[in-house]
Amino acid sequence: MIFNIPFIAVAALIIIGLYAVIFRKNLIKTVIGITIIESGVNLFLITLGYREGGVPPIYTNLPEDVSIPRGMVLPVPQALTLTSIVIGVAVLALMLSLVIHIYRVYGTLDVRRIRRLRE
Amino acid sequence: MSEIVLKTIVGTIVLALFGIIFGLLYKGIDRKLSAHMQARVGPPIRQPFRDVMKLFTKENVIPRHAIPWIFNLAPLAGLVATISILLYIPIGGFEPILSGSGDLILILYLLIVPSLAMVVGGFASGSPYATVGAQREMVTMIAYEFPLAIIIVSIAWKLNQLGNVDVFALSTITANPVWNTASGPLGIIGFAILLIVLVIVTPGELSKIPFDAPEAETEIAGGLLVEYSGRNLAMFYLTDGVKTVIMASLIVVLFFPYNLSNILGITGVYTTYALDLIFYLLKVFLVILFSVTLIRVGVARLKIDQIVYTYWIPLTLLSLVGLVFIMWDGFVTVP
Amino acid sequence: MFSIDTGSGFWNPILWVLVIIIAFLMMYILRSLGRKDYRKTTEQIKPFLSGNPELEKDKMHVRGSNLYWGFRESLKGFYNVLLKLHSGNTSDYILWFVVIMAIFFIIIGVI
Amino acid sequence: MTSIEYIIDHSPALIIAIPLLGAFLTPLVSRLGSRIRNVFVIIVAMLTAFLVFLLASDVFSDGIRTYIFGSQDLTTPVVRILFEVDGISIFMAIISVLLSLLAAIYSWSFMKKYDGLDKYYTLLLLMTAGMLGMELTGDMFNFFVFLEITSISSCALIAFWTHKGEAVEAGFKYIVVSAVGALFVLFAVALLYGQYNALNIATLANTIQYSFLDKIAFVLLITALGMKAGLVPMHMWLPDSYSQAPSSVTLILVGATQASLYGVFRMCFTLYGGVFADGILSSMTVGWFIVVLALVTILIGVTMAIIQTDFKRLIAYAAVAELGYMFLGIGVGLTAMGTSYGKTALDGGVFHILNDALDVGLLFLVAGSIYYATKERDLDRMGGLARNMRYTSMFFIIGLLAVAGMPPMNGFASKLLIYESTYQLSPILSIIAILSSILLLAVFVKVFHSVFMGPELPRFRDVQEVPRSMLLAMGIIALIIIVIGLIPGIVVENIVQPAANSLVNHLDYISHVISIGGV
Repeated sequence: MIFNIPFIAVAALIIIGLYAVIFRKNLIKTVIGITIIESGVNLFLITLGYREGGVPPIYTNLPEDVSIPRGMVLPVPQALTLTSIVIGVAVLALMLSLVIHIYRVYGTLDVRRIRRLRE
Repeated sequence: MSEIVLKTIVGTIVLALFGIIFGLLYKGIDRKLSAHMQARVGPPIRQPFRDVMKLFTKENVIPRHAIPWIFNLAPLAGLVATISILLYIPIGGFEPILSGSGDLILILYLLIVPSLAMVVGGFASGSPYATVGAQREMVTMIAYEFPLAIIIVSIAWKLNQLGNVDVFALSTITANPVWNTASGPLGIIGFAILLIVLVIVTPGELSKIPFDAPEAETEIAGGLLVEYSGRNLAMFYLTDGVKTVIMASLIVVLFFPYNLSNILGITGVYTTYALDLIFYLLKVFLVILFSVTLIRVGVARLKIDQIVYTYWIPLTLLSLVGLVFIMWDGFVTVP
Repeated sequence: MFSIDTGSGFWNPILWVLVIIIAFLMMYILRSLGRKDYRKTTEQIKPFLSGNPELEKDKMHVRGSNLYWGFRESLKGFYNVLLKLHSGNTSDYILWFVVIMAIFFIIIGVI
Repeated sequence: MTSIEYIIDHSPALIIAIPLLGAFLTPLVSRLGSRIRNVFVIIVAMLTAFLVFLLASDVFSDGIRTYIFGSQDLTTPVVRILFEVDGISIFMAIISVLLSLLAAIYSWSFMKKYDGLDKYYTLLLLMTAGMLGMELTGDMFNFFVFLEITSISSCALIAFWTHKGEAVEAGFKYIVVSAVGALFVLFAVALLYGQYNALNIATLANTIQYSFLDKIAFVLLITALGMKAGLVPMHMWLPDSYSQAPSSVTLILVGATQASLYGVFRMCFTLYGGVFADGILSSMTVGWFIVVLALVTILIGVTMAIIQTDFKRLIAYAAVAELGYMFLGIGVGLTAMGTSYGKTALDGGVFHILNDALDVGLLFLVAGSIYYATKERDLDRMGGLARNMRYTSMFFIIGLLAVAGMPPMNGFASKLLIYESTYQLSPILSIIAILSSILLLAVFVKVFHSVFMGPELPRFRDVQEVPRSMLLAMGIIALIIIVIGLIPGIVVENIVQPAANSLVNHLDYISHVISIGGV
């Protein structure tokens, strides 16, 4: 059970994020929602990378009894998470800058009023 | 390769003349008959030929707001596209010249071109009347295309279900008359429904009463043809005649592809071809009589939204019922 | 080689273009038998308006949104629903995404 | 090894590297002057296009080609990225690179009056690199990365005219939609990685079990990529962003949307191809689901298009309808897997990708030209432009006929393949497809009237024909449209069928990786 907690957290984060995107009216909250979804996905990735009793993939301070590379944890999920975080930051920055521009032109952040484009 | 090219060239010339002459002839007969039905004397049968001759001697006015190159090109393009359909349609006992290079879907699309040419020509004349007429023509086109597509696809589906290949090719359809493909009364009823719908689609395709809202002389003064005169109008006039022949031939091909020579068991090349051609012309005449003349005389013009309604709701539902019958028929018998 | 064959039909554009060229030439010759000229200075080049006075040019042009009135009129109910669905609200876009995802998952999960 | 073979060997890497490098060199080059920068961007795009064509000729003659980034020893676990180029990848890459090149040419005059162009061109090339990456990569996570690169750069380009509120709004909607979509793709990738310890598409396809988690991953992938490809009812971002982006950007956006569509193809036919082929998951279920959505896409696309008054928004809805035809091709291909008509439908769907990119692209460029000449996008305020803009109106007529699938344009050939195969699954599919095609014709005839016809309006008396670079871009597309329309048999045989075959024969994709020692 205890090992499932991260996965429950992942599901909870994604659902909270989706809730914020769908039901919150403020654009900033929409952005926050997307960031929460992203955290959920990142948490999922990093959880997958956890191996019980694994050894970090650093060759220089390897314990004596560990054979190479069998006992090592494959660093792929960590690498994926890092990449994903970097991309996430870029998306976040872009979204926030667009929100600033929207506020300048529309004078509001209410998602119900930012719909000149419809039909 | 060079043989088919030569055949195509000769065929185009012969069929263009055939289409124009018989188109005008049938137009004359149609006018005479409808006049008699309305207790008038009516013009002589050769009147359409005289009309064309007269139009050629009239001034070819290009109105001020028109866009000349489109205004002049549209009638020509429509007529040319219409003539090209004739090469894909079997006439009498003759195999179509381009039988292996085009099918029913192509004909369906090529039939749009003359209407499209009229629409574009109407828009290009820059007159409000013509614009109103042109957009009505376009709406009518959308409207009748729905039942028409159902009819064509149903027939192809049925033939495919029976294991034929090239089911959209007219040669396959004439080789397997639809009435023979039905395996029970359900199929026969289904095809009969489709035939009725196709007969009602025909006046829409030809912009004849009751679906002539695009031209409506009494309200928009001839609609999309209002600014046309002289030889440009003559082109449209010829297009109309050729298109009538084509639509009638299509009904003949889809539903009555029988040849008299097979039934009577006549041999001999020339007599067969002559007999089949005469029988074909008779069939075309009968189809025109029912789908153009009788409907035209019998009913009044519909409003444009009524046209859309007529085609999209009752007729589409009717043809869907026909399709369902045909499919049912197929599922019952195919083990 | 130039034609495509779908197994249910075929289409050869080259021969069709040949037909079009020949028919075009024929009809062009036929057309050129007709009278070419017209008097450009008289009133006959004015658009026909049943004798009504000609309006200024902006008003003579039928606007794009006025076209296809008959079509829209006969499908009014359909369009009212459709336009309501296109709300332009960002949240709705994501809502549709979640809805389709749920439907798809149910379909795959059940069947 | 001759030098040309050497280039072909490394071309999968170069195709990504050249636009990527070009993108970040552009700000430097633009210091030398705007003309030099424009030439530089066009040269970069042409070089990429050249490499893509070189690779295409190789792939179409010799089959799948792989390129390994990282450890060349394939027996060690995943510390590499594999590019795997097969028929459909290179087919899509041809389309993308063609659109980018044309957009670069078109931008020369179209964007001349605006500033910030060094950033504009950087993003343009970045987007090209992203699209090509999505199409060439054989790695799931890499696919996600390129998806995000494409989304970010296209979002920035959609909102390029930040002084317009609508453009920023469209950009924001686009980034929300694509961020959420991409995150779900990443989630699906993580689900797959967690189970099979692999990221390579071929490896995954070889070992996939179709467990419960695989089901979730499949749903996430198809829905997220379907949204990015504009599947109704998740299409609403598409008219917003297509209509607000500068026209040259819209042209590439068509390519970006189709790159997502390629993702749907790849997931359905390669990654889960074995699952369908073994009958673990009935391809009928998924196929019918896609078919139904495709029909809805076609119908809603055209019916919405017919009532629009904004020129570009109208084309965008028409593009939605066109996407429906492609989905119809995939759906029928999936439902009727293994039958000859299923294959024909798939051929038609794949062929239509090419045709749609050209037809809709041409119409968007025409809309851009009209905007350039008149600063107008509202159909109700235009009229009579065929007098002053004769070439543009001619290109519009070609685009109109092509998009409505009138013979002898290219659209007719691909739609014919779709009509004459889908009816065997259910007649109603062909009927709707034929009907919608006529509706598309009506849509563009309306545009034709309200933009080009009618009396000469006084305020457009001085309108000039657009500059040569824009005419050149439109002319090239129009020429390709006509050529493909006249020789559809050759195109289908040599380009489309290899692409569709590579989708159907998913085992080739897997076995090629095995044959070079992977998995």
